[in-house]
Amino acid sequence: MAKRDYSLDNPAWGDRRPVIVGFLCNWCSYRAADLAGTSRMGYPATLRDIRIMCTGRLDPTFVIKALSEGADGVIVMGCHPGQCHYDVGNFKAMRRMALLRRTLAQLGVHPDRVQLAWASAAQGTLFTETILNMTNAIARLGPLEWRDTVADIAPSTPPLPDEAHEPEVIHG
Amino acid sequence: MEEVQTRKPFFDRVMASTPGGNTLLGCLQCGTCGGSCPSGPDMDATPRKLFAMARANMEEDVLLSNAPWYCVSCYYCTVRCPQEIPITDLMYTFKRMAIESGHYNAESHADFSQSFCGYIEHYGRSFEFGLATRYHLTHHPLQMVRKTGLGFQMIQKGRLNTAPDRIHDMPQLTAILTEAKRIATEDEL
Amino acid sequence: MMEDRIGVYVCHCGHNIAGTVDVEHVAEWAASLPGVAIARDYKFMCSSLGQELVEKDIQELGLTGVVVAACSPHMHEPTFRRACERAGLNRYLLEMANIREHASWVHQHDVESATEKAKSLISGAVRRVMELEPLEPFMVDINDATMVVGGGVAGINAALELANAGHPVYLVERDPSIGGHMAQFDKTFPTLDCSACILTPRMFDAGNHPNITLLSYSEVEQVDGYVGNFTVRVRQKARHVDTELCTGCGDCWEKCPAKVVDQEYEAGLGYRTAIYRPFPQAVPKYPVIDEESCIYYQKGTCKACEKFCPTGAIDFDQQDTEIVLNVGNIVLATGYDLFDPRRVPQYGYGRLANVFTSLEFERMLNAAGPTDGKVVLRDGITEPKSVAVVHCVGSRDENYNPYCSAVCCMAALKFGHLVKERTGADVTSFYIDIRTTAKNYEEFYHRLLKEEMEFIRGRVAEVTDAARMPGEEGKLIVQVEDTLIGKQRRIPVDMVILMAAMEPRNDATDVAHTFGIGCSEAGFFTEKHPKLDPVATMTDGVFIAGVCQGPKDIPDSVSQGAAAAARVLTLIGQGTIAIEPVRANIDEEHCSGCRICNNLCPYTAIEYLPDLEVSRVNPALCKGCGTCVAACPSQVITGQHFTFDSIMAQIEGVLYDTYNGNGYVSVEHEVPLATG
Amino acid sequence: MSQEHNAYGYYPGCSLKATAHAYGDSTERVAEVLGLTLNEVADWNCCGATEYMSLSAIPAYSLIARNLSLAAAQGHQEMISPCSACYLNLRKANDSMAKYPALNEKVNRALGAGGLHYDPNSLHIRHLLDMMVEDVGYETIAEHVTKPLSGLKVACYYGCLIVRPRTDGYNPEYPMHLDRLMQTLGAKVVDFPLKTHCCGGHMTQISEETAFELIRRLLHNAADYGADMIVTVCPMCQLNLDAYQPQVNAMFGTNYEIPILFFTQLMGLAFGIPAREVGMGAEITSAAPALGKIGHEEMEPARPKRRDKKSLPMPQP
Repeated sequence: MAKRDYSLDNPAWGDRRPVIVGFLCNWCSYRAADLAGTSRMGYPATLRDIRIMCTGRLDPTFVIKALSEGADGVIVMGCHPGQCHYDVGNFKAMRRMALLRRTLAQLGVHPDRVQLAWASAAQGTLFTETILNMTNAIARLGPLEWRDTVADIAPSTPPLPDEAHEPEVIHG
Repeated sequence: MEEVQTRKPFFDRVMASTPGGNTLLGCLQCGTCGGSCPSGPDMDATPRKLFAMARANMEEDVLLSNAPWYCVSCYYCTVRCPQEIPITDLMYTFKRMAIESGHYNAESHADFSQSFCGYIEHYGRSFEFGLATRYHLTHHPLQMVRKTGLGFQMIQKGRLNTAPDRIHDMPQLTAILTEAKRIATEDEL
Repeated sequence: MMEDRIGVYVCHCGHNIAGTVDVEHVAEWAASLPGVAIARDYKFMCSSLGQELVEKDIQELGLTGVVVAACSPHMHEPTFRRACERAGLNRYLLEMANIREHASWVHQHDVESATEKAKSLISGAVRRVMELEPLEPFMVDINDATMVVGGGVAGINAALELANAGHPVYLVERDPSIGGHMAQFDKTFPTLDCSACILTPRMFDAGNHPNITLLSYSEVEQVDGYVGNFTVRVRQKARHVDTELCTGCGDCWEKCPAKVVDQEYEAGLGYRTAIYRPFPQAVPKYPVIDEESCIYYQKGTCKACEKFCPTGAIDFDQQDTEIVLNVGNIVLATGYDLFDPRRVPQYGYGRLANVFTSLEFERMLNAAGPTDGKVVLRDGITEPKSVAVVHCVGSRDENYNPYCSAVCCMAALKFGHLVKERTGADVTSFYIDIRTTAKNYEEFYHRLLKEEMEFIRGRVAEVTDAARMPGEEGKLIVQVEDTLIGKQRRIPVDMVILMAAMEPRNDATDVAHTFGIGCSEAGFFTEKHPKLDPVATMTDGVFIAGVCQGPKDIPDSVSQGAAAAARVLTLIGQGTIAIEPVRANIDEEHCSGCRICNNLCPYTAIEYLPDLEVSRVNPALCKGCGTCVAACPSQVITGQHFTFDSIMAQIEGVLYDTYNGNGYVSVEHEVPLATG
Repeated sequence: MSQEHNAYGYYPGCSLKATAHAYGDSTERVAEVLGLTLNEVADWNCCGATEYMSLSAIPAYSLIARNLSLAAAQGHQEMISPCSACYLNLRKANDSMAKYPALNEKVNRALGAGGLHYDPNSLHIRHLLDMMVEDVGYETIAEHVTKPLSGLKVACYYGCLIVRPRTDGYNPEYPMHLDRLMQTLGAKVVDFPLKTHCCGGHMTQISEETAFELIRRLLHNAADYGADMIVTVCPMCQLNLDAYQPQVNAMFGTNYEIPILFFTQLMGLAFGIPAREVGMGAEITSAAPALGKIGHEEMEPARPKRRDKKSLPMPQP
């Protein structure tokens, strides 16, 4: 059972809790989350997870979208390096995430708000610990409030779907 | 921290007072500890049995057992335990709890520890000559007679200092230990 | 564009969800979401009545999408997809919101948080389902050939079941002969059947079956494709013996001058030559040359075997060959490795001569083994007068393997019986718990009690040759706490047998990766469902049987082999199978032909068409990971079922209550913000 | 051995100033020959041995932590302890403070009362033996051997606390590094099964029945294996096996006369340092007869080999 962290009484949160969007790969980390459930391991109710087939599918736009929609942090979780169901998807994610974190840092978003982690389908405990640690990190950093902070500096940064995804619109 | 009423207050206290003590929940009662213990034959109850008694919340029986006092701190039990229970540290916990509650029947063992520590608190270093004379005179006067021979030999060979070695900054050490004792009374680990 | 009419179904799952999530409230709230036509909560959505509820609504209300908020999609997505289909709704217009594993079960004492989380997951699912498009699964033919990997008792049985049903089977075995661990044993518990007598006929059948192609001394290198259509590359190692010419007469190994300890078949307790047949009943009967111990390969001269071979079958120049197989299904039955008891130094294995592993002892008991079945000490002569059997060596121990190896208790009882039968020696078992759970096992335990096998309850602390008391000199002393008495005891014996754990094969994680399946934390292959689908894996068309899935005895391994075969036969019987249309698709009209995606694809499924200057996805090779989708700079690759729009909508959905929605949720008793 | 690695913080512990002065003397001389600088931590205090922890945990940890704090403040990164009990206590305090934040906070609060502070893991605590075999290395030690201990049969006795509970990669049941060191010095090493068994620890003071039996087992086993002497790495082990040997003999009616020496003493002798400079003669059970053998190579009878056809192979490494 994940233990709570007592250093989390950051007053900046007021009466709300951190919100973390998680992108979990279908094969390893989503199943690790399932295992955490079937084993009744508790973790903070800060995670809102979205299933994708592979972390290689992670479009950096998704992360920016989540932050701009009000998430305080984003965690992307996949299979351990070398154990990707699709061989190397997680390596691609690793590269994209490194670039993304750097870009976000330039916009004033602390790199700790966007994390990449691994958990195999058998690692329910590691999954819960990862979520707890992520929650602790975000709690310490305080709320993001993208609209009031980041968007002020770079108002057009998040490529919103309507503008960015023209071909799909035509198609539909 | 809020005091929680539990079904097994003693067992919970044992676990809470030992770093990593909650591994005790996984004790399989396999006996690796008791089988590995060099002084196992002298114990009235093996560590395994003490853990079962603790789980049954039999505080008095556990603290009155001689077993913790026979622990020689060899750590065989700790490294061999299949459930990774810090057994040696739990023996220290039992000793501390016994001394705190004044509830033990292995008097000489506890007194030896106390005499030893008394010298440390006075001089900052151990003082074997003083310890040997004071402790043995009070507890094993008969053995003392035999030990005198050894003592002379040791002094002859320069292995027993008759005057204690003392550290320079004794006030600092005293301040630290005084504060530490105060903290220790606040709550358990 | 059609108006969205979404149905939301919130499952109670008995108390599993309703005990933590306020399901009635969630359903009422869901009904108010834009696009939702109906929201219901129901006790068990997966029941036939629950499914009928969905079907009825689809038909009566003309639903355009369905959200079932219940358990993990890995559990019941197929169930509800079928329900949608029955009611005439495309099966891919369903989305599961996992409010059990991801909400109620992980926030058990926090109704408010669990309920809020359920809402956000449902909101995400509702938004997502609106963006989903109807898809048609690919129908693919099932190739009726099957590859079975591992020729132990589980693999042999799977192969025979399939072959007897009339389908071709490739049986791939790493060692020179099939047979596995069972071929090393003398007797099996609790019936004390002769292991060879029951296994050899099966081995023979497998080796001579017209439908079975036996690829011994071979290893799988690469697996491509998907259920129904796997392409497998197998490397057949050079035997240096031409099997067309060899008659298995044995002249070669009789003349071979290089003698080495046989680490494989004899478990290190006997010797073999450099050219060898592992055991007389080996299938196939042909020998192999072990290059590492062969004098010719090490020093350049010898070739005694070649000189004496009457048929000229020795071929020192033979090379490994690569074979490509096309199969529809795969059964993995790769077995186990024995735990190396040197890792428990206090038991003295490797240092104290008369400490043996259970596998060494199996060989010793075997009438065809190095001692002709005589129970003797390491000197090869002396019969022991007292034997200790130490249970749980490397099992049930957090330092090594936390799991129970399942068979050691019964094997220990078997050893007790056989030692008594053959030597009359005293046998003492040192155990933590005796586990005899299968049919007739407990009776066997009772029998050994009556045969006066001693049982001391306590995990052995150490085995030593350091005598301490009279009577201990020259003996091995087993030191233990007899936990039933509560006293430390020292039992002097002549011989110690360590019941070593069954461990996953040392390359199990690599093998799992090759076949695209998962491993448990211990390293055993993960089954699709521990109760209801124990021999299938998460990868369709790949099945597992025997100890590679977890420790088990011979009857269970045989059952799993047959069960895996039955699962394969079901697919073969169907002839075709629907596979997920989760694939990438390039909009060629907008493709700029930049070729970035070409190199990213791990399956080389994207080819560049130079004439049209665009790239195209080969749907047969694509596995739908989406790496290319995320990388396409012009965003013209669609990841079917995981489209850009559907994920973006889901992000908005799960964040419905943040400042774009109705404001953040406020909580008073939330765990991570609580102060100490 | 690099230049910056031959200076160490040094925590001798109380015993090396008294009952085990032979250990202290020989360590200093050997270090000198090997070009090592051992800087004694100024004003160190007792580690509390095995006793203080029985009384009260926080004061016990604080007592130890004072040394850690002083050593770190005096600029040391590595601290060498020759005494196994001190080594374990120092390690344990550091590791527990690193692992349990609540403990760390309390101990540092106590240290604060004396104007001190310690950040866990800022000091690397090592046993002298580990430093000798890992940093100096067998090869360098071999280069310094001028009078090999040929003909001397030693039982290498590690005791408990240098391999347990912190194993540092050494085998907690059957370590070999002291064996290899002694072989480097030219001695013959017997396969001593009780090499990591307990010497009785403080039990000699409080329960002779318990302690003397443990000592008897060790002496018995070493004698059984034909050892000329037992070599130790811990003052407590040396004291118990050496000083109480006559009393053990009296209690059990035995007549063991097995000298117990520190490994540094044997290193010194092999390096050609005069015997009295490495504390020879301080032992109660005299080592003189055994040392008479040095230089007199004795032929060992060839080990009886069982190589008849029936014998079964031993497990391969």
